[in-house]
Amino acid sequence: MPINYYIFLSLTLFVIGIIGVLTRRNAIIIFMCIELMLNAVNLLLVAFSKMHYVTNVSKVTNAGSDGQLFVFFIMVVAAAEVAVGLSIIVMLFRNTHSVDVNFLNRLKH
Amino acid sequence: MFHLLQTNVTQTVSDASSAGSYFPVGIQLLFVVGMIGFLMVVTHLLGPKRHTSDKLQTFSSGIESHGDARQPMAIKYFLVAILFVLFDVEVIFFYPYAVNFRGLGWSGFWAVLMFVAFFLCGFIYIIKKGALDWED
Amino acid sequence: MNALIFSAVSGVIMMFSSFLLNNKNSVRVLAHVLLLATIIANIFELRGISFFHIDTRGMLEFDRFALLFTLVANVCTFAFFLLSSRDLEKIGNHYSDYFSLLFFILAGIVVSSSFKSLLMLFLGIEILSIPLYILTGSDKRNLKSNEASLKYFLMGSFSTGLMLMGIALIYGATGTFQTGITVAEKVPVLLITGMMLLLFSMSFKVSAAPFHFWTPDVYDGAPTVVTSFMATVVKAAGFIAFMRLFAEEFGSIRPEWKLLVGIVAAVTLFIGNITAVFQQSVKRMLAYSSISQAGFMMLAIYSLSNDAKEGLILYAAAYSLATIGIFAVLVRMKDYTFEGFNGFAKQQPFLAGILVVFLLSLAGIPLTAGFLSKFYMLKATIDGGSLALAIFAVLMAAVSVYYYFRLIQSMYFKTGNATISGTTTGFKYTLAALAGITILLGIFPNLLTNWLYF
Amino acid sequence: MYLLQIDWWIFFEKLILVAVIVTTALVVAMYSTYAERKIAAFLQDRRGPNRAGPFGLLQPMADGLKLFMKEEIIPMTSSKFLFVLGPMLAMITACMTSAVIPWGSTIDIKGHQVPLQISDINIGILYIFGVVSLGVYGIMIGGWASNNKFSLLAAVRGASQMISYELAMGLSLLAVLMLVGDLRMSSIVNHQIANGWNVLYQPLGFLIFFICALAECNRTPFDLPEAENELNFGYHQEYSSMKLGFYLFAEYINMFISAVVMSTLFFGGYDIPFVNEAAWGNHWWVGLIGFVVLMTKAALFIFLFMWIRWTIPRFRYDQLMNLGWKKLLPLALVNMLITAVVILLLHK
Amino acid sequence: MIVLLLFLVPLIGGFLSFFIKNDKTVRTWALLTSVITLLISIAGNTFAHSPGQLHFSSSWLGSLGSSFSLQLDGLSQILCLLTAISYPLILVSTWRSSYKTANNFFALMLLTQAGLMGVFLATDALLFYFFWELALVPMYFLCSGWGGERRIPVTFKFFIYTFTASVLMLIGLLYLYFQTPDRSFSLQSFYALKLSNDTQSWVFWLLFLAFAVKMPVFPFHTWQPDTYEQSPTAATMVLSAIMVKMGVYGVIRWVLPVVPIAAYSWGDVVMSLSVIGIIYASIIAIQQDDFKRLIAYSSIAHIGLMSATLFAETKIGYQGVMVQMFNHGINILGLWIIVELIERQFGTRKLSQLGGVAQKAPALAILFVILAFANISLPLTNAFIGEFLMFSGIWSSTVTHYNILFTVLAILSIILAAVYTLTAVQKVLYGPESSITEGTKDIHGNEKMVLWVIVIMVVVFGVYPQPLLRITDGFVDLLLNKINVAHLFVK
Repeated sequence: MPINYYIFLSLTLFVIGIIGVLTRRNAIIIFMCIELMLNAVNLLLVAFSKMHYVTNVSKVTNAGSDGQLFVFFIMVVAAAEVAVGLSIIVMLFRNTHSVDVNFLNRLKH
Repeated sequence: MFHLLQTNVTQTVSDASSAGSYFPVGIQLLFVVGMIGFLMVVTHLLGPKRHTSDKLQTFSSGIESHGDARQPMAIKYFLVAILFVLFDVEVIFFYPYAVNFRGLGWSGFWAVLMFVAFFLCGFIYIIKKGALDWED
Repeated sequence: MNALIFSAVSGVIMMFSSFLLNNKNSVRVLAHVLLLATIIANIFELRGISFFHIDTRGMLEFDRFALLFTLVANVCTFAFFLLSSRDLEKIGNHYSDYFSLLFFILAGIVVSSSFKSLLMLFLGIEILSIPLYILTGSDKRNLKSNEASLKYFLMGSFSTGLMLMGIALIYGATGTFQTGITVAEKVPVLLITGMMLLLFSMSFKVSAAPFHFWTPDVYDGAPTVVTSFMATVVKAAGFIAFMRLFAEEFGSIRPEWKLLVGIVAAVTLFIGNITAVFQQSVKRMLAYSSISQAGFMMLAIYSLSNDAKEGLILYAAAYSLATIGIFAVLVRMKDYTFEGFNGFAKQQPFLAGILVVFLLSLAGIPLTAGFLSKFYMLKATIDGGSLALAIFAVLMAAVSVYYYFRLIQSMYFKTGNATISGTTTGFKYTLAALAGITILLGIFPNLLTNWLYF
Repeated sequence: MYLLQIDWWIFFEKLILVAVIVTTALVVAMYSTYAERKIAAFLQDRRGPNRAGPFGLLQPMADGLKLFMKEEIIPMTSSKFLFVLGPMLAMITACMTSAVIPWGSTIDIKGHQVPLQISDINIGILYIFGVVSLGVYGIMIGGWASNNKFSLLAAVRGASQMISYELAMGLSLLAVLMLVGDLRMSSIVNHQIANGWNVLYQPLGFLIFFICALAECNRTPFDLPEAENELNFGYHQEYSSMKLGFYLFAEYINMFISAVVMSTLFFGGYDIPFVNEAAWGNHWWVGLIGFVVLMTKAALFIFLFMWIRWTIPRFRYDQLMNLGWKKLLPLALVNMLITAVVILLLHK
Repeated sequence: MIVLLLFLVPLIGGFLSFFIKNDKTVRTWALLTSVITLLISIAGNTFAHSPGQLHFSSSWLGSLGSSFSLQLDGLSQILCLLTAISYPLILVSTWRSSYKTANNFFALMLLTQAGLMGVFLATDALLFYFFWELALVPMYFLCSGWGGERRIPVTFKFFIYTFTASVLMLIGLLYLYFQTPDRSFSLQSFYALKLSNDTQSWVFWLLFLAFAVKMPVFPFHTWQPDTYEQSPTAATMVLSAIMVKMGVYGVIRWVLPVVPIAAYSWGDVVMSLSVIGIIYASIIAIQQDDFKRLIAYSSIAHIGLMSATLFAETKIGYQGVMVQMFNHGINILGLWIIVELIERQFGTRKLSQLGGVAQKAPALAILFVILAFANISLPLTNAFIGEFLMFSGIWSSTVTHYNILFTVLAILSIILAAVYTLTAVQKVLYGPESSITEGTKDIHGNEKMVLWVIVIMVVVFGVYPQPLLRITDGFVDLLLNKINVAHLFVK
C-alpha cells in the first residue's frame, strides 16, 4: 500500500483523538482519546520507519530503525502517563464521585 | 509510492516478516466472530422467553440488593492495575533484548543489568511503600 | 552528563531515603547535600571535567549553553530548596518523595536542554512533565489541587500528542530524528506541518498564548510551593528546549515560522499582561505574570541570535530567582489577595524591601537582572528586524508595572495587618542573598553570560 | 484494489485449517468438562457422569444442549450491550489464541506445502500474550455489566490476578527466548527438535510458567474469581443460557490452549522424544502423528491441571498476590539474568 | 574623578541613610551629604578643568556596547550645580517636617539625587537610561509613601506615564545603537550617525515622548498638577525644580544633535504644542484656588517656553534656556517653600481661605513678593534674563516661519503670569484676615535663612548673569554647530 494510506489513516485516528479531547466531558474518555492520538503517532512512525528502510536500505545500516525505537519510548511514556493519569482520575473520583471535566470551570472562580 | 503491504498474498502469507502473514489470522477472526455470533443468535431464538420482574432482578443469593453495585472499591485493585501497566512495559523492553542478546554481547548485558537495577529499584520501592500489602 | 546522572541518582536516593531516615530534617539535609553535589558536578563539567563517558550516540550534546542553563536551573532549585523546602512538608506525608520528584524534574531539564535528537526532546519534556503532574496533585485532600492536576495532566498529554505527531511528520519528511536538518529549496509540506505542531505543543508547554489557558488555573490550584517551582525553573527549561529546537532543527526554515512566532509572542504578551491587571489574588497575578514573561522569552525564539541566547539564560535566572523569592514569601502569607499584603512593610520592613527588589526585577526596572534580561530580548528583537514587536513588548512591560506595583502599593502605602508565619533568620538571609544576586546580575550580567564562552 | 487479488487456494486452505482447529479446540474443551467430572469422581472415589451414552460420554452434548435451550435473562439494572459483549469477548479471545500454534510439521498434499499452523507470524509468542491479555476484558466487562456487587468484586479480583501473573509469565518466557533467539512459534519448536526440549534447560522457567498458567486460567488453587463460598458464583453469576456457557467454555478452551502452549514452549511441541521424525520424510501422516503427539502432551497437562484442582486447596487472596509479585516476579527475573550470563559465558 | 564623586556621594550617602534609625542623625547625615555634593559641584565648576577630572570612563557591560562614562561639560555643569544647590536648600527648608521612617525618606531623597546627577552626567545612552529610571523609582516611592490622601493613584499615574514613555525612549536608543557602525551606546557614536529623514522622524518621536512627558509638554502634562499637589513638599521641590529639567536636558543632549533633521522638521509642531501649553496652563492657573496647583500650572507654562525655545535653534535662545533652567529651579524652590510655610501654619492651601498675612508676617511677605516678581520675570530678577533671552531666541529663529506669532503668544504668558501670580499674592498677603490667618506668625530660623539665600540668588543672577552664561557659552556653540551642520547636509 502507498505510504499515503498510512499517513491518512493515522492522521484520521489522530484527528478523531483531538476531536474527542476537545468535545468530550468524561475525563477517562478524554484520556483514551489522548492515547488514541499517541497510537496514531506510533502507527505513523512505524510506517515511516519502513518507508525509510525501503529507500535507504542500500545506503545505511539499520535504516529506519530509529523510528521503531521511538515507538518503544512512546509506549513507555504512555504507560507512565497512564499510571499517573489514572491515579489522578481515581484521586479525583474519590473526592468528587465524578469524572466529569465540567467541574474544571470551578477553578476559574 | 511505496507498496508496504505487498499484496501478492501467497508469497507474503508464508513470509513471516510481512504484514501479509496476518491474513490467516484475519480469516480466523472472521470465522470465530461469525461462529460465536451465530451461536448467540441461535440461543437467543431457541430459549423460552418468560420474563418476570423477580427474574430480572440482580441475583445475590436471595438477598435483596441495595443501591448501585458500581461504587468505589478498594484502592488496592487500582494500584495493581497501575503497577501492572508500568511493569508490563518494562517487561516488554526485555523482549527485544532477549531475542538479540547474543549479538549485543556483554556490553548489552551490562546495559540490561542497569535497566534491571532500575526495575528493581522501583520494585523494591513499591514493596517498601506497602503497595503490595493486602492485609491492612 | 554529570548533572544528569547526579540528579537522576539523587532522585532514586531520595526515593529510598524515607525508608532509611525517619526524620524529616535529615531528609531535607540530604536533599540539600545531593543538590549541592549536583551543582558542583555541573560546574566541573562546565570547567571541562566530565566524570562519566557515556556514548549517547549523538542524541545529547552538553554544550556550554546547556550546561550553563543546567547550572542556572540547579542553583535556582537550590534557592527554592533553601527557601521553601520546609513548606513542602505541609503538602502531605510523602516528604522525601517530593524531593525525589523534584530531582527527576531536574534530570528532565538536563535532557530537554541538551538534546540533539527529537527523541531526547520528547523524553526530556516528559521526564519533566510527569513528575509535575504528580506534584500538582500532591495535595490530595484539596479539590482545587486535584482539579488542577487533572487539567494539567490532560492538557500536558494532549500537547505531548501534538508534539509526537509533529515529530513523526518531521521524521517522515527527513528520515532522521537528529536535529540540524538541511532542507532543499522547496520545503516539504510534512516538515512544515510537523514544525507547526511542534510550535503549538511547545507553546502549550511554556504557556504561550493562545495555548496558555490552562496555566492560571493550574498554577492557582497547585500547592503554592509547587507553583513556585513549576512557574520558574520548569518554564525556563521549556523555553530553553523551545529555543534549541527552533534554532537547531528549524533554523534553516526560519522564514516559514518567524512571523508566526512573532504573533504568538505578541499575543502572549498582550493576554498575559492585560489579564494580570484584573487579578485580585497575588498567586493568580503571578500566574498571569508568568504568561507575560513567557511572551518576553518568546522574543528570544523569535530572534535566535547570540544575544537571545545570553538573554534567555539571564532571563531564566532573573525571572526564576525573583519569582521563587516572591512565592517563598507568599507561601507563608495567610491571605493570598492583594489586600492580604496591606501594611506588610510596616511589620516586615526587611522582607518587604527584598520583595520590592524582586518586583522591580520582574517589572524590568534598571539595575535589576530583570531589566537587563528584558533589554537583551529587546535588543535581539530589534536586531531580528522587528522594531514594532519591540515597541509592543515594552508597552506591555509598562502595563506589567501596573500589577507589580500594586503589590508594592499594598505593602508600603496601604494600612492593614498582613500576617506571615515562620520567617526564620536563615530564611531572611537567603532571600536577601537572592535579592543581592538579582541586583548583582542587574549590574554585571557578564558574571553569568561569560560562562557561555569561557 | 490490490486487496482483492487474493490467491483463493490459500484462502480456502487457511479457512479449512481454521475450522478444523477451532472445532478441535471446542471439542477438546467439551470433553474437558467430562474429563474434569470423571477425574473428580475418580479422585473422590465416585463414578461421575455415567448415564448419557456409554460411560456418560454423551454428557457434554447434553450439557451443551441444555445451555442452548435455557431461557436468556438479562437483568434490568445491567448494561445490556456490555452484558452481551462480555461472554462473546471471552469466547473470541479464547478461540483466537490458537492461530499461531504449530500443530504439526508441514505436510505435503500433492506437491503443495501445507503447514499445520494457521499463521507463522514473526512475533508469535507476543501474539499469544496479547490475545490472552484481552481475555481480561471478557471477565471485567461481564462483571461490570452485571451490576452485582459479587460479580463486580469477582471480576476485579480476577482481573488483578490475571494481570499480576502475566508479569511473571512474561518474564519467565524470556529465558526460553534467549535460548531460541526468535519469537516465532515454529522456530521455537524447531530449535527444540534440534537441541532438546527447553524444559531441560529451563526447569525453573517452566515451573514459573506453569504456575502462572494455572493463575491465568483461573484454575485451582488460583480460582479466586469463582470462589463460590465467598462470591456466590463469581463474575458470571448473573449469566444464563449460552452466555454462561461461553464463559465456562472459554475457560476450558483457555486451559487447553495453555496446555498446548506449554507443550510447545517447553516440551518440544509436536516433537516425538528420542525419535528423529525428519528421517521419515515428508509424508502427510508424519504431520498427523506430530499433531497427535502434541495433543497427547496437552492431554497430560490437562490431566495435571485437574489433578491439582482436587489436590491443592484454594489460596487466600493476599497469598496469591504475594506469590505472584514478591516471589515469582523476582524469581523469573533472576532466572532470566542467570540464563543470559550462562549463555554469554558458553558462547565465548 | 570629580564627576564620579558627584554621583557616588549621594548614592553612598543614600544607602547608608537606610541604616540610620535615629531621626535627627539621619537628617544631619543627609544634609551633610548634600552639602558635600554641593562643594564637589562647585569645585567642578570652578577650578577643575583638566579632562581627567571632568571625564570618567570605565568598562562596563562591554558585551552590550555600553560603558560607564560620565562627563561634566557646560550643560551638565549648570544642571549639576542646580541639583547640588537645591538639595541643601530643600533639606534645610523642610527641616521641621516630620516623616514616619525618616531614614527611608532621606535615603530615597539622596538616591534620587544620585539618579539626577547620573542623568546629567552620563554620556552613554544605556547608562543614561539607567539613571533616568534610578531617579524615577525612588521618587515614586517618595511621593507614594509620604504624600497626601490621593497619593497612591496619582503618583502611580505619574509613574506609569513616565515609565511608559521612558521604555519607548529605550527602544529609540536601542535602535540608534544598531545604526552605529561600532555597535556602541556612546554619545559620540550617536552624534556621528547619519540617518535618513524618515528614520530620524520616528526615532525623534520615540525619544522626545519620554522627555515631553517629563517636562511636561502640553498634551502629556496631565500627571503633573496632581502629582505636585499630592507629593510631600520636599519631593515636589525635587520634581519641579530639578526633575522637569531632565526633560529639557534630554532634548538638548539626546535629541537635537542626534536627529537634527527631525528636530528641524517637527520643530513647528513641538513649538505649537508648547505655545498652546503655555497659554492653556496659564489660563488654568488663573482659575486655581489651590496654591500648589497654581504653581504647578505656572511651572508648565514656564517649561513650555523652554521647550518652544529648544526648537527655535538660536544661540541666544539656547543660552536663555540654560540660564532659565537654573533660575526656574531656584525660583520655584522658593515658591514651594512659601507654600509649605503657609500650609504648615494654616493647615490649608486654599487661596480663598487666606488673607491679610502681610501685616503679621512682614518678612514672609517681602520674600514672597520678590519671588512672585521673579515668577513673573520682572527685570532685575533672574528669570527676566532667561525669559528675555528665550523670547529673543524665538523671535530671531530662522527654522520656523511662525516665529513672530510664537513670540507674541509666548509673551502673552508673561501677562497671564502676572495675573495669576499677583492674584495669589494679593489673596494671601492682603485683604481681610480670615479666621484661619488670625494667629499668623512670621517666619524665622532655617526657612527664613533659605528663603533669603534664594532671594539673594534671584537678585544676584538677575543683575549679574554672566557666570551662568559663561558656563554654557562653549557648549551652546558646539550644539549649534552640530545642528547647523546637519542643516547644511540637508541642503
